[in-house]
Amino acid sequence: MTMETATAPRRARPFAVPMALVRPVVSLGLLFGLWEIAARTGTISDFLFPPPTAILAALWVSAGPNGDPPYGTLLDIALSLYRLLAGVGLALVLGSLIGLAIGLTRWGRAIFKPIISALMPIPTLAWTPILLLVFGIDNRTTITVVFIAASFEIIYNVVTGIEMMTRKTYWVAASMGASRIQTLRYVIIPGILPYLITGLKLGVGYAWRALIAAEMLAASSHGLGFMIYDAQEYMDMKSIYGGILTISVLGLVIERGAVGALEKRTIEKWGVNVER
Amino acid sequence: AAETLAVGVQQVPPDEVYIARDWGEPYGLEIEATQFSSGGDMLKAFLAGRVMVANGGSGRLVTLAAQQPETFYIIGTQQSGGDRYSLVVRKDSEAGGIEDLKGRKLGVVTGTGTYGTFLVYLQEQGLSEGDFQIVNMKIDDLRAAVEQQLVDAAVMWEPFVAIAEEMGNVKRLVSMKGVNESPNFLLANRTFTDENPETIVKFLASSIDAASFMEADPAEAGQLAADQIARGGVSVPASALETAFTRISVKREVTDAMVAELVPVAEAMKAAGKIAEVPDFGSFVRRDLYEQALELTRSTTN
Amino acid sequence: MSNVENILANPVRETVVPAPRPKITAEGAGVRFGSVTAVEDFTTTIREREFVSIIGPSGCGKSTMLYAIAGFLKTTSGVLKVDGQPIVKPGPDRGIVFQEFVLFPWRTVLRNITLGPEIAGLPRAEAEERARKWIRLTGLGGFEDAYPATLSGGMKQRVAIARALTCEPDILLLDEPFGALDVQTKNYVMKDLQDLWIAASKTILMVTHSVQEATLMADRVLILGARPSRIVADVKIDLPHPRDPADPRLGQYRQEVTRILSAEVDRSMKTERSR
Amino acid sequence: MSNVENILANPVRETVVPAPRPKITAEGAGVRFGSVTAVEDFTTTIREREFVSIIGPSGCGKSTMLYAIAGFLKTTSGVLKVDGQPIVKPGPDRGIVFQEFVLFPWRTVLRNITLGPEIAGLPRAEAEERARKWIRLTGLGGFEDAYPATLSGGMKQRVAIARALTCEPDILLLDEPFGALDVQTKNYVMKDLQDLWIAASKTILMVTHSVQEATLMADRVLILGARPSRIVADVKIDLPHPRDPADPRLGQYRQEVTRILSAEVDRSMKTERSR
Amino acid sequence: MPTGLRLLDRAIVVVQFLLPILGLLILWELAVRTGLAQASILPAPSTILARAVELLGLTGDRAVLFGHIGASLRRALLAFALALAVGVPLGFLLGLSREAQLWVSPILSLMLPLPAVAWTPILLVIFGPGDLTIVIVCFLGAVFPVLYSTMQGVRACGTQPVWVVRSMGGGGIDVLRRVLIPASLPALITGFKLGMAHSWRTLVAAEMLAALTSGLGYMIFSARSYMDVSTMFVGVVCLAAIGMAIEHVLFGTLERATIHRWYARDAGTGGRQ
Ligand SMILES: Nc1ncnc2c1ncn2[C@@H]1O[C@H](COP(=O)(O)OP(=O)(O)OP(=O)(O)O)[C@@H](O)[C@H]1O
Ligand SMILES: Nc1ncnc2c1ncn2[C@@H]1O[C@H](COP(=O)(O)OP(=O)(O)OP(=O)(O)O)[C@@H](O)[C@H]1O
Ligand SMILES: [Mg+2]
Ligand SMILES: [Mg+2]
Repeated sequence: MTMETATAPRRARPFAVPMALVRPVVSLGLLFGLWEIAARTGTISDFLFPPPTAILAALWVSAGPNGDPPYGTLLDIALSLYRLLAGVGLALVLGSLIGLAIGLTRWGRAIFKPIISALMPIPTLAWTPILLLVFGIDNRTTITVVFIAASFEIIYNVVTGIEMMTRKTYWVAASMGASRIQTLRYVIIPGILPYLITGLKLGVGYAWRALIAAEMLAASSHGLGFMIYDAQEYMDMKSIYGGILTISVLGLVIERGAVGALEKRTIEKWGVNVER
Repeated sequence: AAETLAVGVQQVPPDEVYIARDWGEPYGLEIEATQFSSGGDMLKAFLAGRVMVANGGSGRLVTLAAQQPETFYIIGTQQSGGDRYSLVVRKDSEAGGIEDLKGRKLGVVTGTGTYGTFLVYLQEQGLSEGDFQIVNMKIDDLRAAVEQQLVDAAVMWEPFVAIAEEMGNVKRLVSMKGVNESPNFLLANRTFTDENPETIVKFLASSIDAASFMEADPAEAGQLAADQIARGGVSVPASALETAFTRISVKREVTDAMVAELVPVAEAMKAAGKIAEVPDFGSFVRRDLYEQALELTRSTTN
Repeated sequence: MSNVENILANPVRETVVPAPRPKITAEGAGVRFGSVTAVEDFTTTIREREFVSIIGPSGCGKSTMLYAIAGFLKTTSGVLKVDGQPIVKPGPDRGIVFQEFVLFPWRTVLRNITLGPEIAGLPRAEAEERARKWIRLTGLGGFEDAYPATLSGGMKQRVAIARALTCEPDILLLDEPFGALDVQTKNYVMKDLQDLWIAASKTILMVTHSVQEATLMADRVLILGARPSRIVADVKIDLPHPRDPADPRLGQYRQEVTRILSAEVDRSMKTERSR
Repeated sequence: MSNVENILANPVRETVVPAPRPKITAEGAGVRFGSVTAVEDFTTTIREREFVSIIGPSGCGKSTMLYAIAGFLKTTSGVLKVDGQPIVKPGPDRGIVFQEFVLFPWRTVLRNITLGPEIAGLPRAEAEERARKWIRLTGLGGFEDAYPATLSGGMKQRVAIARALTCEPDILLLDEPFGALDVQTKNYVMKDLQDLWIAASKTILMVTHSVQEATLMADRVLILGARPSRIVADVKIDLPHPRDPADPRLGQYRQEVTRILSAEVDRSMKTERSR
Repeated sequence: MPTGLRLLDRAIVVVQFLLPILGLLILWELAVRTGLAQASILPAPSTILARAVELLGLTGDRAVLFGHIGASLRRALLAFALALAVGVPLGFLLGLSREAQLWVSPILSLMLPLPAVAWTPILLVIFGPGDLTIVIVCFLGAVFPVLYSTMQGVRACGTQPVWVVRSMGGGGIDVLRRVLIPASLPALITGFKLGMAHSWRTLVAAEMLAALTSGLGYMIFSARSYMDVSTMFVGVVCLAAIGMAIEHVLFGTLERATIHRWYARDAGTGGRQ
């Protein structure tokens, strides 16, 4: 275990910016490099695990004007992103509200806690027929599946965040005459933010998984899940991995980019989370 | 000592019948069947050498033949026949034929052999995809979609058609009978087959026995399959499976017409840039093994 | 310009003062936590513009009582009223400085202090204007943009004081507000507080451990007994403000309060320590 | 029976004391946090069995210096040694009472106090035995099984004191250890601490805001200047122990220290408050 | 209090807890009865219950449901245990060492959004179709909440508690055992709850992959393949009920024994003392 005992005051490292790039490039480069070599030398089946360069080449073609349909992959990405962001956005709002209700109110706890914990173990597969019944064939079905998947992580983390806050922090706001909304805005939301961000990271991750499953199961054409599903019908491993790689990279970009930026601007600046 | 063979099967009625009884016993062959829920996973396990026998439809087979020609032989068919594909509508639908559905919503599962056959059928009728609003769905949801009038009709395969009919809310409007054969081929691991041809022959023989049984007595086959499925706790009407068996062709023999059907699929994939060349499918077919197996069944049952 | 500043700018001391009405009334108020009785029977009346100090052994229920008056905790027995109305919830009429400061780690010093005005709906500029006055008076200048995680104990306490004062509540509830300050800084802040109190006619209830502080600042000193607490003495410090710490009469009051308090602590500690 | 108890039981005061060796040596020690210099140039020598008090304006870097000696923070300039060895990490030879107590909310009062012996590998029974002594002396009896969340401020502080004392470290680092205690409780605990120090020959370094405390207990009082801090005065209190608070000589020392300190605070506050 | 009364109290709490679910079930039943939802797509709870009773072997001749539940429970719990064994230590490492976190987290971020299909070729090649593959797919579902929550818990623990142990001469193990683990327990328990739920719900996807004709996931998928809607819902309801029971019996007990006691938590208003 690495642990600095005497924490020297943190100074800006002269190489901070390059290192931030070097690390992911090295660690990911190592991963993909090994894969490339293993596939090229035949250590692993290059049909089941096409080398990354071949995957990228196939992706390049299918995302370009010569794809089938032209620019098809781009369309898939756009549609998937739309569904994902809509679902996650919904989960962020509704999930936080439900989490707040559970954490802050007796009735919320009594009503939502059992229902949420009963719904959580239900797999995506089981939702689609019900959603089909409710929404029909529509983007709404997919978006709802994504919403459901992302909600649980957010709800549970919001509840933990609230439970970890000291009650006196609400008291301060209350003694200043803060309304419920003000207490929420000035105290609770910033207070639970570290947990909310963890929930959001996980939520986005599971939202991707659910989205892929939903695009494979429910009525949809286009979208990365559909692309993977379609490729499976032809055992087109390059396209399957192309889709998966795209998901991975988009997931990474959202987690690092959007959520990471939020993290930097808030909890890291506040010094709430200890950097060791 | 009995030989053993790892076989991949799917959750389809012919395979249920195959695993319901020990068909390998007369040949001293022990079958280790693993049931997969998707053909894709079965083929991955097949390529990984985890199962020696698997089956695959046209799309996957073309890719395999083009990119992994050294890995397999075609030793027979698992199921075939256009009659197992139907266009279904709600029971109260007034549509009398495919023309009445022009411009309406059709639920299909794109990419499947079923859809390919349907496209050929449309062509024969002088129609095309563009005449309908095509909605891609998962097979399990199609029935519900038709019932809920989310779509006006759906293209489904057996046993879904028969079960849905049995459930009472949908009816069969058109059968794709005679449009083509759209076979699912039985594939065997090439290295294994080269080293153990007799084992594969024995397997094929057991498979032929099972097929004969299904053809001779669809009612009993339906019952057997239903019982097999019920072991997992799932209940399905035997009568529906019986109907399915009358529509599915389980003949094991690979005909030239079947092999020829792969060519247009391959040409389309070549045009889409998915494969480089149209493979010579004939070179994969091991009719000799089938002949030997047929011989073996005759000598054993007699 | 805020109300307080207005008055501070034109200090008119001891003008025509109407007979002060009761501000806080406690009748047999008690608070229990499960099986632990923190406050048993708290009965007193605190009038408008009074500066009352509460002193008592550690753990006797002083903070608890303050929380009950602030409206954070419900009394489990007796009655507690502010302005004749039973206390049901916290309100901006009662400001509090917590013993543990309770700053918001996600807000800078400045924004911690502007919180009250922000909640009251004041424009940002005005809120900052008000806050800056107290930042200056508490000697926090230069740390406006620091986050609480980087402050020293005493600095945190000063932020907490400045935060409560910026709200200008009718009643100020102070829970050992100078515990972490050095003598001299304390003197400065104490003086400002007293000026404010006299000028703006606030009612102040201050928990403290320092007999010196209590006698110097308060009109009355309530001495609580060991847990479960009740008031064992209510000492009126009958000296005009501002007081001189060297005043011998103050020294007498100090001795009086210390004597009562020590007897109380001795009683409880002796039994404990001899076990 | 522990070492301390042994000695406490047979108090042999002022026996043949060899010339005390330097225990803590600081030469130009400084700590910077980014752009904020908390401690600038700290130079002093604290000898074995010395009781040194540090006093200084709020935010001047007292806690920071204590953390550096404890080994939690690295000095960014100068040298800091214990027993002639540069300080590289914390160790059981230096015990600390934090200004913010830092109790473990997941441990009861008793188990918070037994933490040190537990880490040292003492059997549970013996650890509890040792702890109970300090629980009794700090007047926490009856709260052994309470969790910190249910304690009052002063009780938490007493747990923190008891926890550090139970470890019986060579050097005790105390950061305003009595800030949240009432006078009388403080007197009791202070007396026990002093007895311990005299009996067990501990070196004690205590940060405090109370000139009274500092002069009453310490051999030397280090007065720090406003941030960035350096030692502005090193006052040797040349009176034998135990001291009488009423001793006029002590009063003189008090005045002396207060004068220097106030001048320091005034200097920094004046500039700030006049802005 | 006499045991009988205590049991009664407990029962009342449980009933109160289940009340909202009961409400939901009644709404559902009504929706089906009034024809708002079609029974052939969403069967009524009463139908599902009847089918469940049949599958439990209470009235019918086959008691397959117990077998499925047993098989699935074994796999899910194994996967969860694996997720703990990997997620907790790794979470501590990444929470403690910023450097390690910076190196490893890009890979984690890449892996987190991956659906099961991404892993199947690898798993089928390495482990073949079987129990191990199923367990690993479930593990991949469960490990991330455990890992991320552990990291969050460790980071939320301040430095000063660590200093306390260090100044008593405690080493890394002491810090871990006496500070980091208890301090991060609230976050850890959240991770456990989410992780277990994921392990449990991933079963369907996992047992679909290579079912050895056992498990709730297998049953659900098989029922879906043959349009046996009520059996499918029996499976889904079993997942929900057992998942909920695990959360409240296993983790609820842990929570009550630890963090609820430590922090004098007031249920309903949130926050701790
Ligand atoms: N949430 C709680 N649960 C149980 N007991 C509590 C709780 N809060 C406080 N107590 C108990 O109530 C008593 C009074 O606590 P309180 O904080 O009011 O004391 P205090 O007078 O402020 O002491 P100090 O001067 O040490 O701050 C203490 O014995 C404490 O243990
Ligand atoms: N982590 C940190 N980052 C930046 N600045 C810090 C940090 N910790 C302390 N400081 C600064 O260092 C200075 C000294 O802090 P320290 O806590 O040592 O003061 P102190 O003398 O103990 O004051 P007090 O008597 O108020 O407790 C303060 O100005 C504070 O703002
Ligand atoms: Mg208190
Ligand atoms: Mg300090």
